[in-house]
Amino acid sequence: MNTKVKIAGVEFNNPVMTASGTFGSGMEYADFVDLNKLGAVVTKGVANVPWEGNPTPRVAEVYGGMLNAIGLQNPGVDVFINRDLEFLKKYDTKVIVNVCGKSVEDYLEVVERLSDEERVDMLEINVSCPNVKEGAIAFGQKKEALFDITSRIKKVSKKPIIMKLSPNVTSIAEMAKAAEAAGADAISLINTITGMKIDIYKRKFALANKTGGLSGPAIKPVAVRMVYEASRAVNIPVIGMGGIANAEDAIEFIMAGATAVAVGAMNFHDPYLTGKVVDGIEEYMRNYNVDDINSIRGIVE
Amino acid sequence: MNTKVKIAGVEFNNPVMTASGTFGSGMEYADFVDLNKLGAVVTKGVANVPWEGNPTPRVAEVYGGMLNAIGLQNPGVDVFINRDLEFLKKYDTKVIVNVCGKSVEDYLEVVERLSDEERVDMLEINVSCPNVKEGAIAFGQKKEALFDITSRIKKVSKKPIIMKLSPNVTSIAEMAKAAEAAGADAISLINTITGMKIDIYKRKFALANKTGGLSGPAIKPVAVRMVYEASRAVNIPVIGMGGIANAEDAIEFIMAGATAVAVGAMNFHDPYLTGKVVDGIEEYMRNYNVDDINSIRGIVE
Amino acid sequence: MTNKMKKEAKVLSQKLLADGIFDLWLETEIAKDTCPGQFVGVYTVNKAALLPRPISVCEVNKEKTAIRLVYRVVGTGTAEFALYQPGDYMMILGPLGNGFPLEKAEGKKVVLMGGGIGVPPLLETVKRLGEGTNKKALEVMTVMGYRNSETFLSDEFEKYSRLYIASDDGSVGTKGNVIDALKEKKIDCDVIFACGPMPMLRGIKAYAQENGIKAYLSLEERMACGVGACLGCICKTKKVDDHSHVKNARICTDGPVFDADDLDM
Amino acid sequence: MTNKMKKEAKVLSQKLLADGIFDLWLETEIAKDTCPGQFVGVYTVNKAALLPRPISVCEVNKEKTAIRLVYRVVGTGTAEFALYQPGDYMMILGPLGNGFPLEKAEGKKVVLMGGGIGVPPLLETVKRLGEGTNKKALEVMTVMGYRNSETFLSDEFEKYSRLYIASDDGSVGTKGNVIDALKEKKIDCDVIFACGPMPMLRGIKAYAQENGIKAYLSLEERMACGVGACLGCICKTKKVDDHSHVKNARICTDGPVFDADDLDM
Ligand SMILES: Cc1cc2nc3c(=O)[nH]c(=O)nc-3n(C[C@H](O)[C@H](O)[C@H](O)COP(=O)(O)OP(=O)(O)OC[C@H]3O[C@@H](n4cnc5c(N)ncnc54)[C@H](O)[C@@H]3O)c2cc1C
Ligand SMILES: Cc1cc2nc3c(=O)[nH]c(=O)nc-3n(C[C@H](O)[C@H](O)[C@H](O)COP(=O)(O)OP(=O)(O)OC[C@H]3O[C@@H](n4cnc5c(N)ncnc54)[C@H](O)[C@@H]3O)c2cc1C
Ligand SMILES: Cc1cc2nc3c(=O)[nH]c(=O)nc-3n(C[C@H](O)[C@H](O)[C@H](O)COP(=O)(O)O)c2cc1C
Ligand SMILES: Cc1cc2nc3c(=O)[nH]c(=O)nc-3n(C[C@H](O)[C@H](O)[C@H](O)COP(=O)(O)O)c2cc1C
Ligand code: FES
Ligand code: FES
Repeated sequence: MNTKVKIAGVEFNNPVMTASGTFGSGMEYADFVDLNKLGAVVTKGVANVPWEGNPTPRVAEVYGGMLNAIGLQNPGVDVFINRDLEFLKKYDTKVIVNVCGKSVEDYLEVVERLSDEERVDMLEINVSCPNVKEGAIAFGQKKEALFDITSRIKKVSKKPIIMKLSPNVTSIAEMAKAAEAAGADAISLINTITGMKIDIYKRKFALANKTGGLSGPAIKPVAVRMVYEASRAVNIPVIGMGGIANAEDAIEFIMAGATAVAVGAMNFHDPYLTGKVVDGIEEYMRNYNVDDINSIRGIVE
Repeated sequence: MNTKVKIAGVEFNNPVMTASGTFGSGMEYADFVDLNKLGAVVTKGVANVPWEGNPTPRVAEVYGGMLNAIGLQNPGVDVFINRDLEFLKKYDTKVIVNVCGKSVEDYLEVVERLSDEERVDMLEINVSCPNVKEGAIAFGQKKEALFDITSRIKKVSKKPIIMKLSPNVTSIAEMAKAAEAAGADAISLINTITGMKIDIYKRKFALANKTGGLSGPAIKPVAVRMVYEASRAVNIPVIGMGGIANAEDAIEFIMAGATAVAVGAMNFHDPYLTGKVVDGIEEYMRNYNVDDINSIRGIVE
Repeated sequence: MTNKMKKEAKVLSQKLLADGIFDLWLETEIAKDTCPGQFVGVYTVNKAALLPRPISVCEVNKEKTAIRLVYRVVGTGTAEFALYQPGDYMMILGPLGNGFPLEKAEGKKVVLMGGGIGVPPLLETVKRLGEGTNKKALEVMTVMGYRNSETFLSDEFEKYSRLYIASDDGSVGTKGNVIDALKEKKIDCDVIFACGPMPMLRGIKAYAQENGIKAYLSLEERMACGVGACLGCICKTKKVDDHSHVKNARICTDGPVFDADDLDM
Repeated sequence: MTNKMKKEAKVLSQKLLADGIFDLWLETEIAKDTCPGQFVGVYTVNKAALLPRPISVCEVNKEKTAIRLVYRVVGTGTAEFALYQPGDYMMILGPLGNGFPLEKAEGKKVVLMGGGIGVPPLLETVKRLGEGTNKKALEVMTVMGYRNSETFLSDEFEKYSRLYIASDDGSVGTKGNVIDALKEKKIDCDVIFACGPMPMLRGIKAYAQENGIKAYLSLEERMACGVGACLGCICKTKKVDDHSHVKNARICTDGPVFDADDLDM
């Protein structure tokens, strides 16, 4: 039975990754899951300098999911390299570093700094965070801007690049094509869908930032549809995510066309979840005679 | 205590309506709810001629909601006038007729046919159904197309026009502005978000149409955010919907900026729901000393 | 038109009837108006699953204002239902649909054919046909098809009718499906009432046509509202339907039971 | 670092302690590692609500490997918890957070101050401070603030400490809040451990600063993960934090208890 998948020349032991921002750098979940069991750890977004993030409340629960407006708080690339990457050296799982920025230059700086780090296998470029005012999401909502930033990053990066797409667009296929045309090695989707919650008793927004990103099982049908559309629009691999709560959900994304999948908000519901998804995929393969996980990618009729 | 709201000169006894396509023409729910209690009955989409709709399966359950790809099956405007409008004459609730079409001409034909019907108070133009191939949603996803169809409909319609917007767009504010600029009397949102479900055991799409529209509590945070953004972008009234499951949800939409609200998929969970939402809004107003429902519209801070 | 309602129903009893098949009695006002072949929508407590599950009424007890549901555990909803204990409450919507046209069997030789989980709705039907009403059939036979020797409910059918059994593995009765049994036993009849999987219903329709028999078939489809509003559960008909005038009847309201001649299967 | 786990816990008992306030004992392995001032994440069965609810550990019983939670019903989650009966199981995640720094009270006069639903986490704290450990405080006093005469848990605090009470409506003890009581009773102390609403904590911080007292405050914020990964639950600190180096400490892991001097409130 083969669960290995390959993206841009990097081989992953299995298709199960962590969704950026929901798993720290793995440290906080190492109490619960053997990180070596995962296909990859995808880290929280890291910028060129530390980011403070948004005021609290930053999270709110909604039906079948949650809203977050963390605002990409992070310690900056220096601390990240010295502490988080160092920590990850204890494991031999693949490492994908999620990169954020406010300007193209910010992104380029982080990409360059990480280009020579051996522990980094790939970079995931977050151009789709709905929770920071300074432009980031604009790169992910206009195909020209996405093309531009992708090609500029590709020029400087020595690591393969995954462009993380926003679902807050009219046509995900067009965005996927723009990323591919600009040289992206892979795309990942979906980031959160912009949402809002109002406390009708306090007459206030539930989040200090007013809007936040919706994630969790509530968004899964939208995510599966977008993974399906994107994977049919491009020839580069797609990493699928959005509401994965069990192995069945992960397989649904793979059948929709994803080469790998990421578990996000549901880690908060069940800190053991990533490991269970790995096991559950193997169980499905055994029970339904799937010899190679790559053989069921996109097979839905 | 005043629960009356006004849209384009039409006065509704309360802000609670039915979401098109989830309540038939009221007939099927008259067993459960006194239609006179509702602010308005919004009918299933009606076209110039009968439409067959899509093959089955047309509906699928998903986490906190459902997917539908009915494909706007309807008996056409003649039967609609003779049977459904006739039925609604027994009630004195307001009537909003939802209109669908495959070409601008289709829409215009229905609008003209309904223009002289006394029982019709307003028309809601569905340019946002994701489940019919022939263009309809294109009108709702490009602002130029939306402007064009809206202004052409406005030219022939003797009834006030509500443009029903699609959430499957990058900027809902731009779409709302295009509708307003073209003369729409009001806008309603959101229609369903395009989604997909795959049965991993059968390796088949859960819906024959592959994709379907996501509705139910799962989409509420997206709907509230869009109602907030749209109502701040335009000066015409907004009718809010998407996942309303109780009176609190309805009030959340009103505080986000909606003048009226519509109950959709959750009618299937609780056929008495529309009536309960009417009662619940009144109870909230009594308990929190709200004298006029119009006074809490958009008051969130 | 029956008086539909959504109401709490009290679990009177629940037991395992066969492998994965449960037998549930519910006390509910809905029992008052329920006809054989009708169904109810059963709601879960699980808030991830919001749509009612259509389950046929297997038996009605008017004195106890109770209905009996016999269902197979296949997914989230039915798995939850199986946990309910006497004294618990469940939300149900009903009665839904039209039911079998008992009057068509009056004075006729009628065969009830059920396959798998299509067996239960025929139990109340056979009871009513056998009862001393003015709609009494001339002769009532039943042909029930099972996967194997777990012939749930067959003992009860035997009380009200001449019973024939078919089983996929041949462990009981005719090896094969209900049509094989019909042929093998050379069962002669004027009218068929049937419920079961689509291939079986198609077979019955063909057999009935060839042999000049009237057949009434109970269909299944994915449902959302259960009350005719959403247009989710349609089946193709030969003539234009009353509702949308497009040859699409709604299984939840125009059906689930249809005259086979009217269906475009 | 404590050994965090998510496990089923068995309800040993549950009773109503005061209006809307419940007292729940759970048998759980988590009890083995739990320190006073730590909390657990309690999961609902309701699938619409997926995040764990942070609830402080009120008391630990090592022999029974059990923890006690005292909580107020305020929303969906807590309303569900109130329904659990002895023998039922609940999913909990823990132990979470740092707990009160008992060593800081060693040989000192310490006052524990709790307001409203901030009272419970101080019970295990007062017990440990009073116990014959080498961390024994010189003197242990408690000041508890309530809305009215429903002074839940006060009898238990009385067993382990000199107890002062404040109530909003003046029906018991000092009329006003815990700081009013502290002033009125001229309570002299070196260290304060406090838990309660933000305005109360701000007041304590100011009072402590003015009077040269060390204060340790237990904070609340909306949480998602509870384990330090999501960065949802931060509070502003004076110095750069260890994790993100931006003066944002994570309440769920760096706290919930902080040295008041480190906080930028
Ligand atoms: C008119 C009618 C009468 C029925 N009577 C019976 C009966 O008496 N006994 C019995 O065991 N089963 C009966 N069924 C099938 C029963 O409705 C499904 O087995 C049940 O809905 C499965 O629910 P679930 O949550 O366990 O499965 P899941 O797969 O988790 O359900 C997911 C969704 O799909 C729907 N669904 C799944 N399977 C079916 C199906 N076969 N037909 C329609 N909807 C389905 C569910 O209602 C739900 O909305 C009947 C179906 C219909 C349409
Ligand atoms: C460290 C910590 C310890 C706590 N200890 C206790 C305790 O011992 N006893 C007690 O009664 N309460 C305690 N609380 C508050 C308790 O977490 C909330 O009352 C509870 O989460 C409400 O859940 P609900 O589902 O009933 O409310 P809902 O309003 O339905 O909850 C919706 C969401 O908001 C969150 N939420 C709501 N209120 C709060 C709040 N005040 N703080 C944090 N999250 C909140 C919920 O966790 C949930 O995610 C503590 C909070 C924190 C942060
Ligand atoms: C608390 C939180 C923080 C997140 N932070 C990031 C981030 O730093 N970078 C990023 O690209 N995506 C971030 N995301 C988005 C997730 O990686 C993922 O795309 C999204 O949540 C959908 O998956 P899910 O439904 O499984 O959570 C974050 C999501 C959550 C819930
Ligand atoms: C079964 C079904 C049929 C629908 N048919 C229509 C329609 O004919 N015209 C239309 O404008 N919207 C239609 N809608 C969209 C709803 O009116 C509503 O915009 C959407 O479902 C979101 O609201 P909800 O989450 O409360 O259902 C339909 C929705 C459902 C679930
Ligand atoms: S289920 Fe809605 S029309 Fe039949
Ligand atoms: S709740 Fe996630 S970091 Fe504290």
